[in-house]
Amino acid sequence: MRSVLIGAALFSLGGLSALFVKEKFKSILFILFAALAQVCILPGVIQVLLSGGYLEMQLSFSEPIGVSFVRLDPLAALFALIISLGSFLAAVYSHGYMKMYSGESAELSSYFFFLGLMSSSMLLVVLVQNALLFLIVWELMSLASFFLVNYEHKKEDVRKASIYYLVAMQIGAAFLLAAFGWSSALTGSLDFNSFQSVVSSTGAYSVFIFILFFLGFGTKAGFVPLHTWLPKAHPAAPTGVSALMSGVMIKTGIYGILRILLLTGTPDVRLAYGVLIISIITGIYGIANAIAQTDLKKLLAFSSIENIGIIGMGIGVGMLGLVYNNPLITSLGFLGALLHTVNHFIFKSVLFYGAGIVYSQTHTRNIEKLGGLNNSLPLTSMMVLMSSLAISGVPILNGFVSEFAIYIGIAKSFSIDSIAVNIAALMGLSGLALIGAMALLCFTRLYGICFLGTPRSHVHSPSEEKIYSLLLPMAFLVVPMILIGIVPMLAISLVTSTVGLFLPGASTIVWLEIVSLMTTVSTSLAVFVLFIVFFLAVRKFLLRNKSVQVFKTWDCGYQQESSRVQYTGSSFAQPILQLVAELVPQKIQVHKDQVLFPVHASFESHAQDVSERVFIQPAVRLLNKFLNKFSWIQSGRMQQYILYGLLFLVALLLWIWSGK
Amino acid sequence: MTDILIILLGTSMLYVFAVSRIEAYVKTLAFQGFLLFLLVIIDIQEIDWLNIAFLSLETLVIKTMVIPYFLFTVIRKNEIAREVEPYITQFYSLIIASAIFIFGFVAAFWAATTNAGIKPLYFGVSIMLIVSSLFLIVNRKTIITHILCYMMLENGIFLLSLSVANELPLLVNLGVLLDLFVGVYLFVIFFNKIQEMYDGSRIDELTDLKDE
Amino acid sequence: MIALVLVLPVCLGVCSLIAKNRLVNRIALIGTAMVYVAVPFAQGMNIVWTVQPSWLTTYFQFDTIGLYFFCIMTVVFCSAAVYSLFYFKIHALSAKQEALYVLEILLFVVSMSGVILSTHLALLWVFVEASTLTSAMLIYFEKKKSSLEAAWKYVFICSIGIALAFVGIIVLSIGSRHIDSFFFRDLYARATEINPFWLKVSFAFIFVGLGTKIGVAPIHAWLPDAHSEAPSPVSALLSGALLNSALLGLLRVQEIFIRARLDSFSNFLFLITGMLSLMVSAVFMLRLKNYKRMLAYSSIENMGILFIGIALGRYGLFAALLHTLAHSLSKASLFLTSGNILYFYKTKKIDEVNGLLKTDPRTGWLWIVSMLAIVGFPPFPIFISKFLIIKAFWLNGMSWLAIPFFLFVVVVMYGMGSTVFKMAFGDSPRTTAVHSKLPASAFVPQLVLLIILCLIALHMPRQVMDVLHGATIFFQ
Amino acid sequence: MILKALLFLFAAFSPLLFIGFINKTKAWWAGRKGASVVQPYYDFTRLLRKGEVISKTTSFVFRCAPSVNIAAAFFALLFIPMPLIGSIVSFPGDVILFAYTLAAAKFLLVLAALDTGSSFEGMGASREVTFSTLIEMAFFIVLGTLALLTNQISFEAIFAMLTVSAGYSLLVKILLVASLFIMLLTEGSRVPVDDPATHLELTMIHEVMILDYSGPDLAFMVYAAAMKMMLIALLIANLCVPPYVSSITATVLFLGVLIVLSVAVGAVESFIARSRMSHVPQFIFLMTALSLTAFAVVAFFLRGGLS
Repeated sequence: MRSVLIGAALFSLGGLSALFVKEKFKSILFILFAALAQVCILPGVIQVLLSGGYLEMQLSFSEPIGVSFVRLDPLAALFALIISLGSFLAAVYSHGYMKMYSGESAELSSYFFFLGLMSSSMLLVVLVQNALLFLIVWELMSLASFFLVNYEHKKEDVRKASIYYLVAMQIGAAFLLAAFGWSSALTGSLDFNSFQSVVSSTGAYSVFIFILFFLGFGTKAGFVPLHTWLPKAHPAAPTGVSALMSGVMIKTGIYGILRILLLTGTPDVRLAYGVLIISIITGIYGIANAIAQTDLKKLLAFSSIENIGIIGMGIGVGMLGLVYNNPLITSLGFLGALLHTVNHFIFKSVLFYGAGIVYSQTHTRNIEKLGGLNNSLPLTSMMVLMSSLAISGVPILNGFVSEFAIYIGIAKSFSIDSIAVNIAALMGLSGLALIGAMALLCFTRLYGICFLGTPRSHVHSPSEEKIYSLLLPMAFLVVPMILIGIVPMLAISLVTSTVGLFLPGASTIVWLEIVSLMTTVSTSLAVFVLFIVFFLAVRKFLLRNKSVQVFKTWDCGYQQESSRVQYTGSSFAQPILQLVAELVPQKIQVHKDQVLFPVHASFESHAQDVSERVFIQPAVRLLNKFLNKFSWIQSGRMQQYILYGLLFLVALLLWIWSGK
Repeated sequence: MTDILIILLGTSMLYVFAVSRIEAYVKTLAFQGFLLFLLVIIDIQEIDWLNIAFLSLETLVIKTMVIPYFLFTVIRKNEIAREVEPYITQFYSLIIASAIFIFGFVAAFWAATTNAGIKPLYFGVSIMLIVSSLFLIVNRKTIITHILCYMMLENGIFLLSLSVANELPLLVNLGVLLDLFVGVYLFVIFFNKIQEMYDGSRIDELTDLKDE
Repeated sequence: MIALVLVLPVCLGVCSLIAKNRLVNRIALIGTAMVYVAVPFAQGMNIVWTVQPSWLTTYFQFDTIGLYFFCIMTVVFCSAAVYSLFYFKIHALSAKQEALYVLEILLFVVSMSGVILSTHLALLWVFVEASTLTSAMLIYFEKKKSSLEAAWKYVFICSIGIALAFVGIIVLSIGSRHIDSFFFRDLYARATEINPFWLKVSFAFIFVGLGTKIGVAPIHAWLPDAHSEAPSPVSALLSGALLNSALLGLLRVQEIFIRARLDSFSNFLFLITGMLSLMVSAVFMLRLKNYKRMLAYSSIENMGILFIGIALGRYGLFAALLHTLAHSLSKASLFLTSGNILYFYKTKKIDEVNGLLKTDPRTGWLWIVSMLAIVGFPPFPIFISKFLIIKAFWLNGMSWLAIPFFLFVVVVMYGMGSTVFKMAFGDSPRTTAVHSKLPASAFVPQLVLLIILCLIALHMPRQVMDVLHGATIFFQ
Repeated sequence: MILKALLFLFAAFSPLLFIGFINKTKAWWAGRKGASVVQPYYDFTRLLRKGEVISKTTSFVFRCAPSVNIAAAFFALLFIPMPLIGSIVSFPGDVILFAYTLAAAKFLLVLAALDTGSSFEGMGASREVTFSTLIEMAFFIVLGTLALLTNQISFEAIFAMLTVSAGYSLLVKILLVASLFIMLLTEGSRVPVDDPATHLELTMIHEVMILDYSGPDLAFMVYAAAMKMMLIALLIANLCVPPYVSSITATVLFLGVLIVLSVAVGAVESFIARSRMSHVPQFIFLMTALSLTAFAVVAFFLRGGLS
């Protein structure tokens, strides 16, 4: 356990030491420290994941925090694995990506300092068992990520986005503060295990406290009503950081929810339905908005919300299993959720790294201006293709495995003979199918528009072969993407002990069934690959001595060659957006000067975040209106100030007089 | 005998409401100081002559002679003559003053009934003095009037302490007097500075520090 | 010991006024700071100063909560003193002005320590009034039109308030005729015998009087003007120490109430004013144009949080005392850093200051970090005290109050955060900022304050913890 | 084992026959003699022998998409139960693998269309993907209904449990057959959704996506499309043919249903005109509605279900 803590400390030490080094060596030094941290953390984590036991240590602090346990149990180990890997890859990626910002060494040192602080605080979040220390480390994580999002603070919208992010995190932390305060007031101690009595179904306020915890962690994870910061913060951050935030940081929210679930044992049935419904809405809302985006990183941020929805669905199914104590559904649900957390980390990071490379080469994130990057960035486009296939759940790659587990979990829950469960299961099934299909649409649009076809605008893109430090992390993550896809047993063996935590009595027969199921799936996938290879060979054989001419695409004989003929991103998404118009309102701005024959005209359409318009803006307007009503207090006239005091005094005396 | 003096004190307060020339305010202030001195001398209870000597010194010398003379010189130097039209017009503020005066007597009768051992008339008139001086501060507009009303508030409080008649230790009385004197001295310094900077001692011009 | 604390600074101040040369001024200022630092340690090792007039020890005494507040004041005073050296340099004050400044600051500190030490209620009143008068000239030190108006309003409103407090003391003596003494230990011992009606009336007057000095909601209006117009070290002292000393006075009076088992009345009062101050600071935090006024409003907000803490019984009191320490130190470092910003940008307008990190990274980062400290981010103790207050909410069963509490705290956090980040970040400092290097005295005090804050948050030294517990148990 | 392989090969080569029957019925209704039923096979073999013309803007995606499509179609065929032999591969959850393999094929088909960089292919791709989103959801509701009815989630097990009985389960079967028939029309891009015989690129959906293909690639694409239609037809046939009937008559009935289906598709194409592009989503919602009613009937009335 001590080595894991040292690993966590190494990250922030690396950040600190980067302050005092010349600009060129800052990133190298940080990568060195990150690598060293990996060496300390990974053995302990892997050992806990495989063996299923837990490592524990005791830290003693001054009075208000008191004694805090630092425990690495399988749940924490799984998230620690993702966090340490993600941080290491972010460090490697930043080395190449930050060359764009070379020149301001002060900015760079603050970047690496806060990156180190964020990584180590994320690691501590999953290890700490004391409520107050957890809140401190949780807030440190939000603070460090705030400064990282605010890195390019020269731009006005980046500053606005980072402030919005900080306030959203504070509101989330407020919920957590309330929840932890309430439960530690009820139990008297700050240790997580002591909250067992309060949060489990026997506790008096267990439902309210769970809702408070869910709201607090949901803000960080990005469940629908609380997600509005995500599409603002991720695009603003430099890509290395937005990959880390999207792949890893929002998972700490999921970790929090799972930790509380671990304490509750069998949750209340209404909570199970609530989590399932919210996750379905989150998924559909996230992917619908992702389709409407034209900014590459905003699109990926919304797709993170969609994947959080899928993870939430897994958790919901697991909770249903717990409620109706059916160990198969529970294990399938949580297996799906945890596996999807790992998978999402893998393919979302690759997608963000790809977007970063595209941005570093073309200096634009608007997909309407990109196109035909396939021939200028061949390696990147291959890896982004793999990850887009994975994220929409195509069978050979890792996205399919976790969605498959959740599907089976939902299908198995049809056997529970209660109408409510059946309806919820059907909503889950059709919701997940809709999300999968829309994900297909979204990522064909992303890959098709950005990488295929002809370039839509003159975009200088020198050959990207020389930026190895950008490609290395991507390659490093594509390998497990395929491996887990073909041989799911690899990832499942890692996750078994964590899922075991959630099963009341760790029943092994359930596990055998899942293992046999997964082996048959992998064999049939192998057959699918065989079929593909067979038909490619047939094609090559058929064309071996035929003439393969290269000519221009069929264009009804229109001679003029132009790239504007191509379908753009927004036109590709237009049919589906018509169907989901209420969910994703489009703000259309048409500018035409009111002249008989207008010379200049412009059309602009932005996708609006409907939950921002429906929940956040009215609330803010109301609050401002209420607060502005009292601005007369500070009017500058001294008599008025003295009058306040006198009136207050008279009111007090009258109250005492009546109270006598 | 003491009741007459206290009633005189009350009426002096009414006089301040009626009149609007500033010299008149200073004269009433000196008059009130003298009345307080008489009250202290007549109303001797304890033997502790040191305290009594100090109190009489304080009221006679400071409140009757030093501060009023000090204020006179300041008013003459800045040639301030009349009070500006207050927020609530003269006529209505006089009605309010009389209402406060009657309230003072009601408080006196009420104090007589409770056996809290306080001299009723002292208590009633001191409340009247305090409340009416506070009302004047809130109502009037020139700064010098504010300083004078503050002094009347202090006289009211002094009268209230007499009504309780349990003696504060000498050190504390010295402290209270010191604070009073330094307070007035500071007010006058600020008054002169405001005169120079704002050329006119209207209080309602002092409103540029605000978050409207 | 107490003579050392009260008399020595006055003599040093007077002789620096007479000497009127820069070296003497500095010796006086730093010397007093040294003495003030030495006193708590001596008190800790209870070295008794032998030759001491007997009446001095009857009226002035160090008790646990007094020692706690004295330490806070000492730390803030030392940092302000060191910063004043930088203040003298940039304003190029003549020796005479310097001497006047030193005298006034020393008198101000003496009056505050008088409030902390005094064991007699009326004597406490005298020193509170003295602190108002001594700090008035300090606010007016920069001889500007706005500082004149601020000083005038400050002096007048506070004197009116303090006069009302004196009325309260007299009314208290009506209620407690038989005790016939205003020493706190007597009042505590025989608190139950005081007539409850007169006790409540007196508490109403004293609460409004001292509340004016603390700057809590309905009676706070002078605070934004006074704290924003005073020179930076003075406003640091005002916010960091003066509000605390008035608060100590109110705590000592409230203790009578707890002993008389009437504290439900006083707690309700504290709760209302606390919530009102939070609301007022939230109202104005969003519409501010001047960053020093922003700091003043944050003082009102933190005093509000303190009052809510006090209203929540024993557990809340512990949180409130921790919050006092945290607020004083971080507010002092904020005001001192605002002095630097004033030196660079020559303006108090928020819109005219941006790219502070570009102008001087040290000031920029100090400005950001101390804002994080005051708003309550983790490595700093206000986060812990906020958590304890939330816990106290539930312990007292007033959980619904947490909602408005959180709402206003988040609004204030948003207001301050966006202002500070707007000033710190951004690219081109449009004003012709002076690019000279800052001397050590411009940022070392703030650094020391922030380090102490981190130390207190993460690993509270045992002695401070004992003092804190002693302070809460003191009231037992 | 050889019988299984033989029957699988027969099923693998039958889709073009299915297309042939459809064209024959269309011609017969129109009063023409029409091409012979085996004509699609001749076209297929002709295309295999031809060379290829590939657009210069395309990348490797364009080249490997057809092979993946046809591979996916054949792979999906493994899971569908046949009368005599049941399905080649069956395990709980193969239903989902079936759906997601077809989705993978569609993914690459759409990418290939966008790869050519022509506006027609982009338009076809966007329409195809939008309609498939709606179909996917409806198809999973059908699967949900079947899973609720039989508590099984593999095709072979589901259809083995589906015994013919009057009353509600018959109603459920009819509703499911109707919704799958709508899915057949949409996936196979038949008349109400898309007209295979149109020449105006702007109105095509499926045909325009394979506009740029030629030679063996075009053959693979046509074959994959036909196979996809055949898969859904086989599902409908499985639904109609009661499993307990002895195997010989089962195969005859099975083939009869297939032929009836092709005639029905041909009839629909001859009688109904093509619906407007904006009305197609309403048509597909009809499928969702039907499957939802089926689910409601099962959930509320057949709670005991057949299991």
